Amino acid sequence: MKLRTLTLGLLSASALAFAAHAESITIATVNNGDMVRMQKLTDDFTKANPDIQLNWVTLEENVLRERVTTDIATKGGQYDVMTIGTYEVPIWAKQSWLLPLDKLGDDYDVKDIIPAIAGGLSVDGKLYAAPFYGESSFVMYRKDLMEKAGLKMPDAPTWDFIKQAADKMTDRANGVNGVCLRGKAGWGENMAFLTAMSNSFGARWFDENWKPQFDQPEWKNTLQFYVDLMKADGPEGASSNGFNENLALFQQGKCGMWIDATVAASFVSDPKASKVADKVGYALAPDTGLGKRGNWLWAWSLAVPAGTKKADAAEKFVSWATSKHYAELVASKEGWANVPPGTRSSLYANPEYQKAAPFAKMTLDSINAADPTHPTVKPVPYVGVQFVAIPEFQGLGTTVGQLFSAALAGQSSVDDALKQAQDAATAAMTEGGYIK
Amino acid sequence: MARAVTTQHKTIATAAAWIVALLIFFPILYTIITSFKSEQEAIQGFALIPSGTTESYAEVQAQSGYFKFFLNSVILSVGSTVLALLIAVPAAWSMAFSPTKRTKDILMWMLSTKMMPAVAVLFPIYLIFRDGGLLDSRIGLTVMLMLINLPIVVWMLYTYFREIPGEILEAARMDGASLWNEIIYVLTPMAVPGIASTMLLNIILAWNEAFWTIRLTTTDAAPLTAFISSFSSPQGLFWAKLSAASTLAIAPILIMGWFSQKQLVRGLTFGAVK
Amino acid sequence: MATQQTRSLARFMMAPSVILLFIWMIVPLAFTLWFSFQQYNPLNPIRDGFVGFSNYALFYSNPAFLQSILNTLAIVVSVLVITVIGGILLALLLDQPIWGQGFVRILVISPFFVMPPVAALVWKNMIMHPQYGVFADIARFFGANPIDWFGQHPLTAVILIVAWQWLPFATLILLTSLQSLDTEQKEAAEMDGAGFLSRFWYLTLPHMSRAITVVILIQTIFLLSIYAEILVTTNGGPGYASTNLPFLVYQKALLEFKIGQASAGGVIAVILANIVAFFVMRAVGKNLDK
Amino acid sequence: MGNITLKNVSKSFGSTTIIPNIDLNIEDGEFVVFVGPSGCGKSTLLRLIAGLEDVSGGIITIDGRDVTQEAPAKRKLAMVFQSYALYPHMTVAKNIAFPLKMAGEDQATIDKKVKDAARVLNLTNYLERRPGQLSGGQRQRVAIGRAIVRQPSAFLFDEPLSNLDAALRGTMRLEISELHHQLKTTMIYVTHDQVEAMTMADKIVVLNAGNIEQVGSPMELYRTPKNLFVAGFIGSPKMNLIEGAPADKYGAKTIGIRPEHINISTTAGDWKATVGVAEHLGSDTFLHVQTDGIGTINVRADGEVAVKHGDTVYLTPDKSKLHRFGADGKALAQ
Repeated sequence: MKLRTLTLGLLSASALAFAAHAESITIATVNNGDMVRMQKLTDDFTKANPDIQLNWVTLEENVLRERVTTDIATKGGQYDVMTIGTYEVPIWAKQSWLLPLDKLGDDYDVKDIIPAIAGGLSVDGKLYAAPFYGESSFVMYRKDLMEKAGLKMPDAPTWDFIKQAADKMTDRANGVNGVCLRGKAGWGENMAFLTAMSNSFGARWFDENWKPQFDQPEWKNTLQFYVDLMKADGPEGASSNGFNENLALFQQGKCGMWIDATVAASFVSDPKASKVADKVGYALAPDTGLGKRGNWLWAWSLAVPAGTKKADAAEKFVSWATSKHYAELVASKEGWANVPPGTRSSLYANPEYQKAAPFAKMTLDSINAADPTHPTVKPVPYVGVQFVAIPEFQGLGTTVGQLFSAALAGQSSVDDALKQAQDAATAAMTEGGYIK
Repeated sequence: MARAVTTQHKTIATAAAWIVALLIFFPILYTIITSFKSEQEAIQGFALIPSGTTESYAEVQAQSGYFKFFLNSVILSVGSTVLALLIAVPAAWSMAFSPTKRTKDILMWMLSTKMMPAVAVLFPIYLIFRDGGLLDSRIGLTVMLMLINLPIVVWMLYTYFREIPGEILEAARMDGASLWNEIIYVLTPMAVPGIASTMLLNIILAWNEAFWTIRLTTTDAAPLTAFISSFSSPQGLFWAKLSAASTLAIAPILIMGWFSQKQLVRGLTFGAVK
Repeated sequence: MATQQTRSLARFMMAPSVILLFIWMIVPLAFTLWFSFQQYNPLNPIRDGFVGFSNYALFYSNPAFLQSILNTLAIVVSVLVITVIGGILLALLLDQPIWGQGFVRILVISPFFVMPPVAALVWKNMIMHPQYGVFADIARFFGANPIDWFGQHPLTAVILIVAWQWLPFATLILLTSLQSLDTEQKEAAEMDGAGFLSRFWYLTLPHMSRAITVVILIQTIFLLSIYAEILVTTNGGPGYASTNLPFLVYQKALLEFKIGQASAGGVIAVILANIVAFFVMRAVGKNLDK
Repeated sequence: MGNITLKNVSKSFGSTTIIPNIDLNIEDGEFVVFVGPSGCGKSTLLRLIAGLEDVSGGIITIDGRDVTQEAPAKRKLAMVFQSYALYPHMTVAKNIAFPLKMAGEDQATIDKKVKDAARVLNLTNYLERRPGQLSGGQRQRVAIGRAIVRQPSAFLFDEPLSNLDAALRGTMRLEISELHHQLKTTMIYVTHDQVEAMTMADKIVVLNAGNIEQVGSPMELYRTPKNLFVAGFIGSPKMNLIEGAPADKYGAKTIGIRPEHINISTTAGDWKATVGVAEHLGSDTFLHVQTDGIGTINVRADGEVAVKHGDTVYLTPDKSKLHRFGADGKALAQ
């Protein structure tokens, strides 16, 4: 009996393989809501391109990054389309690991892509990845709690105001934490937030000679402020909270404020998932008056690896998934609020979108407020707002993230964490040949 | 039991055993319960009675078709186990019935090959798989899982075979059986309980192998470990969906384990234990 | 004892296993050794070449190195202690006459079937989560503050999860061993006036010693390479609080793509594993010969 | 046909020599018993003939064919093991049929032969049972059945009765003897029990420490043991072996006299003695008597003899049945 089932299974599996006489491309993507939605809408693409079949590999962010990086670095050739971020694109493009996207089609309208995003995805003026959705970060807050605290959120708050508001909103007896921030270690988790935050405190990762700057007072101010704020007004177990955990907390009404990705806005304002959908307000990420705000810039983008044998089909797909047509498709099926945000200026000019997405303007302003080429108050030798676009950053960022996460958890002091971060960064830069 | 047991004693023992067993089982039970909750319910706090909605399952199925992953899990775990048995039975036969001074050392060496951390050899293996065109192929992964579990299979079979009196094999030899016939008609049927439990244990181990199966597959050969990896931290509230995906990932092996529990337990004694 | 013919046949039949495992061991090991002396970072392919022992030096000077070794040992030893002692107690309990023994056994064995990432996900999100976890619910019910397991006691949390996964294995092996203890022996000891504790100590425990060594041997092999549970739950943190050697190698290999250093770490891990194996196998080998 | 010869056969494991150098000829149709104390190498010798062990040197021939290098299966021998070695997962019928199946016989032939064997061995009603459901004697018969269906050129028995109780052993002994008469096939039988050897054998091979001490018919061995070892081993109760003054009288280092060859008298005789334990069996009485200057002597007396513990008796050996042994342990001429 078992054998028969198995044989049947094998047969049907091989039948599947035979059915794939058409060209099939493999797309690696992250398991975020927007990408999952894209998967559901692929009929639209396959109908228009019956000779192309799509294979999806959906993985969580860390595993995905690990898989595609291994694959592209060893030229494994497993994927025809990869979902990567603004961090990878410039590095990989420089290695000639990506194909420039120059056949996106006549009606694609490359100029429509928001300049800050396009800039982050281009090297030497050539676009190497098409943005699927883009994001910055901003403050999401509970209007009702803010009112109860007797405060009014300005459009562009300072960190001091955030602290003051958080103190007043915190009501742990009722499960309300003044502020929820990322604490989970990882260069894309707490370090994305902390690096962006440090920019507004005037800190930087490296000086012009690639010397790490964690021994400078700006970093001390940043980290101390963060740890104190979270200790006083943050949720339980904050050192394991990443984007997802904080989103859940905020949706449950357990956060007064949450500073995180602008894409979160569509989740917190979705009445199906959020208890506080009608009470959310938005503001730009805070600053300290030094000229930089603590917001980042990120775009999940689709790129075609140089090793693919199906470049044309792959690029066709990339073009479809990041087109205006796709935005309209999502709008018609799921409503304008669910259109992947942050990539095209035209979307923000669309009155229907503005109506459906009250956070539209603030999102666009936040994106425009980030400048990957001049991210910090003082000059730096690198690009990237919440990251440093060098290959070593993934490892270093995560190591530093671990240290800062330990400081947040109270396992080590702020000074120790910074000292160890300085050592780790110096070691990494020396090893990488940046410091001679 | 030679003596009558007092009902009181039995009642107390029963109660204690059930409480402990339920505590141990609780995380699994709660996962199954949660999978039948809506996301809102799932996050509401402790509740043992779900509303019974299957929306999470529908969503999981819609996002990543379950069957293909399931099928790959079955093929990989069963395939690698059968392959391992084919190679291990002769080896275990040799060790058990024609042992030398070095047999023990060879066994221990075999087991020690399992101590190499997989991550340390990922790159070499990845490069070999790439050059051999084995990435995302069921065959490559089957061989891989076979190699990973081979030491355990050899060892378990060895301990079972050692329990079988050598005279019976000699009798078969006297009866004119070739080596092949000896293994097929005499040794294997006599070792059925041991082979069955070896098989079960290794199917479980292969089913649950989550390093190589994720890293060496993309779509065609991806088993349930890859399936669960696409649900492990998505955006938003995800407890119910995660529970549904988890339940789907472990259910087949759990059910198989329950049904074959007796065989498995009998086999887990490794012969040597008695 | 056998004829020359069967002996040579035996060599021949062992060959596939031995050769396959030898290749499976030596090829990756050779690669790893070679890489460990190379500067190889696929993300930065320009800087390649022989670098002597500097990968080892770098791996060694990593502030997480020493702690990762201690954590590795802590995980192995703690889980072994929990599962062996817990397994003995559970086995003693399940050996009693009880109603529904079969079903109880099914419940107890179940965690063993759960794949490590799922086990870790379930424990992380639904049991130990400081906001939504069942532990937190219980703590709040008693008016206590929920424990932030992964922030405050990361290594303990990992150990608990891993122990939960392996307890069924230990329990079942020990239970079977317990059930094979001769009833007459027990009764004789009872007649001799031995109480429960002394019967356990002088009769049951020695009888189970072989089963215990089997549990230790098998579990050590798997516990030395624990990694998925850490990746899913704590990511090795906070700090390096729950980083073990395989996880540190993982970080080097798949996060930083410093293949040279990761290989050096792998070689160190192999050496460590062999040291542990040496002691375990010595003990086990002796016990298995009995 | 089943003529088996061993020429210069030796066997050693590593540096331990089990069997030094043995020459032996076994005629077709003979019932040969290898007897000797445990560890004397008799089982090893049997396994060498079977082909389950390699010889270290020498040649084994069966019907003139050199089989020294042949696999067991090719030697056309059948073996019955001490533990019976039945296949526990097969029914009795399948067990018996196994060698035929291995020989590639067709099913009809197999069925017929199995039935015949079962009838001969009284197993017809048990054909569908598993070995585990049978008594010791039945298992033994199945093992024999498995051996006879192949019509081998010789049967090898490795202590086949040692796991049975005394009564059953007696019955099985008869059955095997009966079988030998029916089949007239060569049988080689290993045992440590000299009673089995005496009752069953055409020819007994007495082994000691790997050496053949003596080969001969039971009565030959009984009457004319070649040396002290055979003298002491064959016969029950054991022969009395006496050294010292009484032996000197006969010009020997040691003299041997069987218990049944001693006259007992309450009045006069060669040796004065005191009765120790007297075992009254009805048909016979076994007396253990303390003899002055000689030690304990076993005497087999009439069943009705009226002596009791502590009585003084006089013993006289039957001179014609007296065995004399030299300093080297070898028998001296009568």
